[in-house]
Amino acid sequence: MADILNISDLTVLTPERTVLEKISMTVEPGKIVSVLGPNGAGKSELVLAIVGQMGIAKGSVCLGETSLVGKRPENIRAMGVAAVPEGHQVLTKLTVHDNLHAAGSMHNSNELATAVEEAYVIFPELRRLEKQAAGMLSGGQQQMVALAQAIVCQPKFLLVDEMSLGLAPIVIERLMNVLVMLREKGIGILLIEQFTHLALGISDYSYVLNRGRIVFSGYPMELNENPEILHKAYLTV
Amino acid sequence: MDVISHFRQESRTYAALGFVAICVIVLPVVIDSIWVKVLTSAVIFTLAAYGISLLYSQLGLVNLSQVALIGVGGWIMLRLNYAVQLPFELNLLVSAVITAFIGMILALPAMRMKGLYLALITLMVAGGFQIIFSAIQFPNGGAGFLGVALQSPGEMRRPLIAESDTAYLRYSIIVVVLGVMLAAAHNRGRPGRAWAMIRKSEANAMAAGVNVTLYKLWCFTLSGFLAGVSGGLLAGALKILDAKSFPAGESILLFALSIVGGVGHWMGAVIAGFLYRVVPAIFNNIGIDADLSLVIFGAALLHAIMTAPNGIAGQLSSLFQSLGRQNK
Amino acid sequence: MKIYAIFMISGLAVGSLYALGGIGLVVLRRATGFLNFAYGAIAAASAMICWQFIDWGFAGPVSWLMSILTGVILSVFFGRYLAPSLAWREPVVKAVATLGFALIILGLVSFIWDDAARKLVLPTDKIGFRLMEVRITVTRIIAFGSSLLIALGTILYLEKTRTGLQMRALANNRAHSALIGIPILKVETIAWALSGALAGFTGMLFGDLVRLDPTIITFMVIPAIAAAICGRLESLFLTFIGGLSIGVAEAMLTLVKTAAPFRSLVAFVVAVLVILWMQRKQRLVFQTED
Amino acid sequence: MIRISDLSVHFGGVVALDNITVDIKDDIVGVIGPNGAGKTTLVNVLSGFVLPDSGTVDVEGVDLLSLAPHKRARWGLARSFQKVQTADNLTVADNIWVSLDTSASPGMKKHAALNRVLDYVGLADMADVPAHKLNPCQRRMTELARCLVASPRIVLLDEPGGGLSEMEVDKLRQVIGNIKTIFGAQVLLIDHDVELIKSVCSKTMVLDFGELIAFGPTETVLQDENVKAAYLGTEIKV
Amino acid sequence: AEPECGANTGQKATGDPIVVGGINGNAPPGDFSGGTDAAAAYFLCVNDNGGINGRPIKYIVENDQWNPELAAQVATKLVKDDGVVALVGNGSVVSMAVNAKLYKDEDVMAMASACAISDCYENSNIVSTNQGPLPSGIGALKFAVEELGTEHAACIGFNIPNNGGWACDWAGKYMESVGKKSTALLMDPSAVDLNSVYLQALAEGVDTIMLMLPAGPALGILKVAEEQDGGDTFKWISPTPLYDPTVPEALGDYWNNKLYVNIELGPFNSDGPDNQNWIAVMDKYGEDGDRRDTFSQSGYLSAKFFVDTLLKMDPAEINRTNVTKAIKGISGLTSDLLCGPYYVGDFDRHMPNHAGRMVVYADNEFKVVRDCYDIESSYLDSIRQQERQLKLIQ
Ligand SMILES: Nc1ncnc2c1ncn2[C@@H]1O[C@H](COP(=O)(O)OP(=O)(O)OP(=O)(O)O)[C@@H](O)[C@H]1O
Ligand SMILES: Nc1ncnc2c1ncn2[C@@H]1O[C@H](COP(=O)(O)OP(=O)(O)OP(=O)(O)O)[C@@H](O)[C@H]1O
Ligand SMILES: [Mg+2]
Ligand SMILES: [Mg+2]
Repeated sequence: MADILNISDLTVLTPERTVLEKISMTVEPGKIVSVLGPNGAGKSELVLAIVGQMGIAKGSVCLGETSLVGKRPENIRAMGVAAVPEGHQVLTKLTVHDNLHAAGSMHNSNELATAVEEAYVIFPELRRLEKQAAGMLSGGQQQMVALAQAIVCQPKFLLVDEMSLGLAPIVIERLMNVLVMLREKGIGILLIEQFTHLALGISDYSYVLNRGRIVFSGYPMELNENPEILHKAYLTV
Repeated sequence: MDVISHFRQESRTYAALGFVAICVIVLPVVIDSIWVKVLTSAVIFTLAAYGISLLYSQLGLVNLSQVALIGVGGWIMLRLNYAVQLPFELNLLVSAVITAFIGMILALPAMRMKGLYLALITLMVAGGFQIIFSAIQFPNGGAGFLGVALQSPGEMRRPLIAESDTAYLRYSIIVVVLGVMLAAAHNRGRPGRAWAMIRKSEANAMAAGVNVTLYKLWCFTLSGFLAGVSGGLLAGALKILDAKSFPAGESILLFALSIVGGVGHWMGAVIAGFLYRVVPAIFNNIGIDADLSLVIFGAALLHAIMTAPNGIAGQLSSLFQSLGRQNK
Repeated sequence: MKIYAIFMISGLAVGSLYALGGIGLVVLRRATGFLNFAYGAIAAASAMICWQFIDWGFAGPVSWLMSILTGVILSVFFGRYLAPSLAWREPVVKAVATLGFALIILGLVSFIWDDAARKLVLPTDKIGFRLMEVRITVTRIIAFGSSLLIALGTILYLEKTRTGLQMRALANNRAHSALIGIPILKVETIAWALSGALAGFTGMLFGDLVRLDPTIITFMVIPAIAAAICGRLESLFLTFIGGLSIGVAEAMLTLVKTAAPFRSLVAFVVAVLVILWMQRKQRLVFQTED
Repeated sequence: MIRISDLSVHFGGVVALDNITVDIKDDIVGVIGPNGAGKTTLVNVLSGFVLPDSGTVDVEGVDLLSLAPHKRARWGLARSFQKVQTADNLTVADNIWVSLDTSASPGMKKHAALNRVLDYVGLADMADVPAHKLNPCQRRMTELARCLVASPRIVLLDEPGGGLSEMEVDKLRQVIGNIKTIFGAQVLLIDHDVELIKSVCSKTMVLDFGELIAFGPTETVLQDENVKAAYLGTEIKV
Repeated sequence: AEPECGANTGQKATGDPIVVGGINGNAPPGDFSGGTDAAAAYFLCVNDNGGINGRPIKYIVENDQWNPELAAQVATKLVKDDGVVALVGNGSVVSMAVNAKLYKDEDVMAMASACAISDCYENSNIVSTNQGPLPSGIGALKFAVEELGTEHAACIGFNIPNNGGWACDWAGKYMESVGKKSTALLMDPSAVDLNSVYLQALAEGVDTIMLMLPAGPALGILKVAEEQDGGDTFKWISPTPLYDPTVPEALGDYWNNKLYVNIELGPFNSDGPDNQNWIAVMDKYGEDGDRRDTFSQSGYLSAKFFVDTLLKMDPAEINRTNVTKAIKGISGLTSDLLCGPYYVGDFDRHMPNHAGRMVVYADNEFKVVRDCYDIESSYLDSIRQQERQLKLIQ
């Protein structure tokens, strides 16, 4: 029985405002959980908070029994919780090759080699750009590198923010398949997606966030059946 | 970053006016003559600091050669003083314009640079001037183009209306205020907008039709002009300038203090000037060992940079804000 | 002929020191994004410590160790306790912050060691040989050789090892490096220690070969930066070359009577030229980096 | 009418644009293609940020490539960027004013133009809000407004829909759809949201590895097998 | 021995204090605080011995840190805010240039002790007890020409117009007057690389090197020379600054009988009454850390002459105007620390001390190789004029 990623009563504050309020959700291994919601809902903050890049005011984030609150990002990563942040973030001055290797600090060199190889299998076009500086890549290519970096560290849980942002449909489709494949491997996935139908298409469970609060949680078909839940959430921004 | 936005417009103007009034009318009469001298320097460096702050807050460009440019302004001022019998104001203007021009020339290579590289170019320039100054020295009434005499110096004239130290302090304050207003006027209008756009992204600015090179040069030139004015005023204040007074290190220090003071707001520059000249004088006055005061100074600098991202001016203004909120 | 050789050798010595300084700066900058203005001050402190221990009659090696240790301690202290709170600021603000640290060190050093007449003598000064009637001390050989070796060593370290890769990643984007699991504190501490050790070593040689004067050693950071610029703050090899050529050119210019007073300009002129050459085909900045 | 002929761009080994030749007459033309196909590069060439290795671009008899980027903007070529770029410390109005400062035609009533465009993108009540307070969608709209305010001749939009929720994309659709009628500008629209392209673009060009693999009426292009293979994939439900 | 100060009554002075000021320059590249330190010690001693007919001296010392701006500020403070009756023991490289005019305008005298620049010797209201680089340098050259057979000397000095520039310029004129050659090598005070300064001299092909520098940089060059084994390649001479208790340790045996220094005041170990009293005063009233260098002797002497002058005045009448008058009245004072008489007089320039001694470094100490001798330089013409006027010479 593998660990569960458990978030309860999570509250995140910025000097100006409350970004997240009393968020509770669980991500089980081998499941895809989608988080929907309008811009500024707090989805990205949720991810950043979980992986320790944003201060947590109240609440807890636990991987099985162990709490992640207050742990350093690299440790959380090493424990198997990997995030792909919003907006094509890569190490711009480093080559694609170095980007992937840099992402594997937790591995010894053999593990690293295999892990990087896996990533290349999933994104063959990156192999072609191995020697390119990541900063010179196109928006979408950078997004692939970002995902590849997460895959390199062979996580137990994968948090993907705005996965399809700037990607060609064909790539999106493949990435969806990648996620499904990872799910098969027993990886728990938290997926943030603006193309709601895509997200609902593959997720096992969904949360809808608005203004930092959970306004809905339930099975995707519920949302498919009565879309007005979503519409309400999106309209009341 | 920009402290301005914190302040409500009119309250700011009142604050400014009151501040200036106090400085011009009250201060010079109530303080000892040593503090008159100290304040004069502080006021003068305030203008130069405002030049730094302008470049940094508007364009995110770093100028680590401002003190060197002050030296240039001072050099030209002294040179003119001994060479021609023109009124102080005219010499001051000429020095400022030439310095601005030099500032522009120096900026030319840096046009496509950003951040640290630009900073370092300017630092190298500052280092260069340090060498040049100590090689050619400052004019002291001697013969020849360099005008350096191997004996006691001649007489540096002050404005007829400001012969005495107190009068000269008042005079400097007024000139500095004018200088700051000139720069502030830029921020409000078209250049201000263009600069902000360039700062965010040069490509974006170009896409919006902004002539990036022109506006960057413009900002450098303006900042250089302010440095030139400070240099001229400084020459008038001290009457003798010394090559050792304008090393590269000082340029870095003045920039650091501008950050500590808070960029983008006249108050930040005032604080910078105060920290740069008044604080050390206070230390010296209460008899703290020169070396130790350096330690204190460095520690304070470090602390301020670490704890006050918007500088002291930023902290003050947010303080005012919260007070304002309580009133309502 | 002889005279040129002498100038050459003297220039090489000073040049090696600039190079060493530049390398220390570049290593730190590449790993932490800090351009350390306090580098010279740290070197100064180390040099004085070295003198102090020799003066107390400790054995040479002890004193040298102490001076390098001083460099490491000071550098790591800043890196571990002060730098983190600056990590998210623009590189330039980081840089000027180190100036504060420089002032603190310089103040303390010149307070502890008032400027009485001193000189730092290493045993290697006494040993030497003659080349074209010019006496070359072992210290000079050490200065030159070590800067060469250190340059090469560090290059290999950064290019080939994983710590090296992590350092480059860190320098590129700290936040993202943290996110992808690079142990920031560990890597940065290593970098600070490394550059601190270099600072200590440089300071010791500088105090011996050039001048044992805290203020002067403190501000040698500026020509060292010039050397670093020759390497675009990236390439250690070019930094090494830059440092040497600056040193030699500076010394050679002494022979040109009219240029002699201006010879120290060389460092800055070279640096500016290099930057100009660098940017000649640089692309537009699409979004504010830093 | 934009006439592009033999346009090629290389970046080291990478061929970003490969002998593109195309005439663009329609009001709103879509540009799609897989990641790294060269779409942004095309926009960069048109707006002057990338110098092509060869080829010419001719708009109404003007040789576009001969003008400096900011001159092109003044001439009437506006563009937005894949990463939204508003000046954070300026208000919405001031962000838009920059275009008026530089590119307003002599007789133009600037304040009127400003208000018109603010209404058009639905930011009328946010004119004095500093940009750093805006959410991604409002930033997009500000950027669009900046592009449109000086009534340009050509507008190039690089993935304006990126990161917007479906509701927001609907709004965007309105805005882009009416540009020609209100501001009289010809639009070149890059996006990966095929829905958006479908609904606003009469014609669409498809790039792949820098090659123009298809150009024509949007529907037909989207049915094209090469395009499906290269870009759309086996039709995920969009 | 017990120090002897002022009236030497052994009574503490209690009357209302006489305010006296002093400015030193203590920061890199040099520490010029010896003069004020000694003066301070002497004044303390005076206050313990009846003061100025019962009135103690309140001595306020400021440090200009080699910074002209600061120099102007502290001088203004002393002269305008603190209202000192005179300045005593001043030692600085920048202060005098900046403040000469202030002293004149405010009619206050500065009895300086550690001067190094022209302004210190070319103004009506400044008189210094030490010689400064010009006479001391020429003194060293004179010895070198007469005893060491110097034909061509390099004058290595700071490129500060009224310091190195001035002194090396007149040194050159002297060499010319005795038909020898000289070359001025002026270096940037913050110059990093002393090697090339030494190498410059080498390139010039001189036979003698005069180090017209503070001790620190001078030692730097000597170290370079030692490394290149240049101790015998050149004859090495220097004005006073290298005559400093801390120098021998730094020099080492290599320099035995190779380095000749001109000294402006007495040898530190002389048993002349003033030298012994200086030591006694410093031992009893000096603070540890006070330097016991030439400047210190000079400061002691300035303070002593100042006090002796005030003692002759009516304590009630002691104010700036009278004190200035009294100081300008000084003439023909003597001391075993000086080779000639000390005088001020009402002139537009002052240089009472221009005759010195020569010492050589050997075995960790300096030995006198030539006792008191004066120099010949057209610079002194107006000074000799003064001395004739005051009947100090025929
Ligand atoms: N550091 C911060 N300080 C203050 N406010 C912030 C900060 N970071 C984010 N916010 C605000 O918090 C809200 C949530 O931001 P977030 O990026 O999570 O939105 P989102 O749900 O991810 O939507 P999208 O990512 O699609 O824009 C937004 O309004 C954002 O402006
Ligand atoms: N400045 C540059 N230097 C080097 N290569 C570049 C540069 N800009 C783009 N490229 C390369 O050119 C190709 C086309 O890039 P471009 O940004 O035009 O793709 P795109 O069609 O916009 O892709 P996306 O839809 O992901 O934005 C890519 O392979 C990219 O790596
Ligand atoms: Mg988000
Ligand atoms: Mg693109």
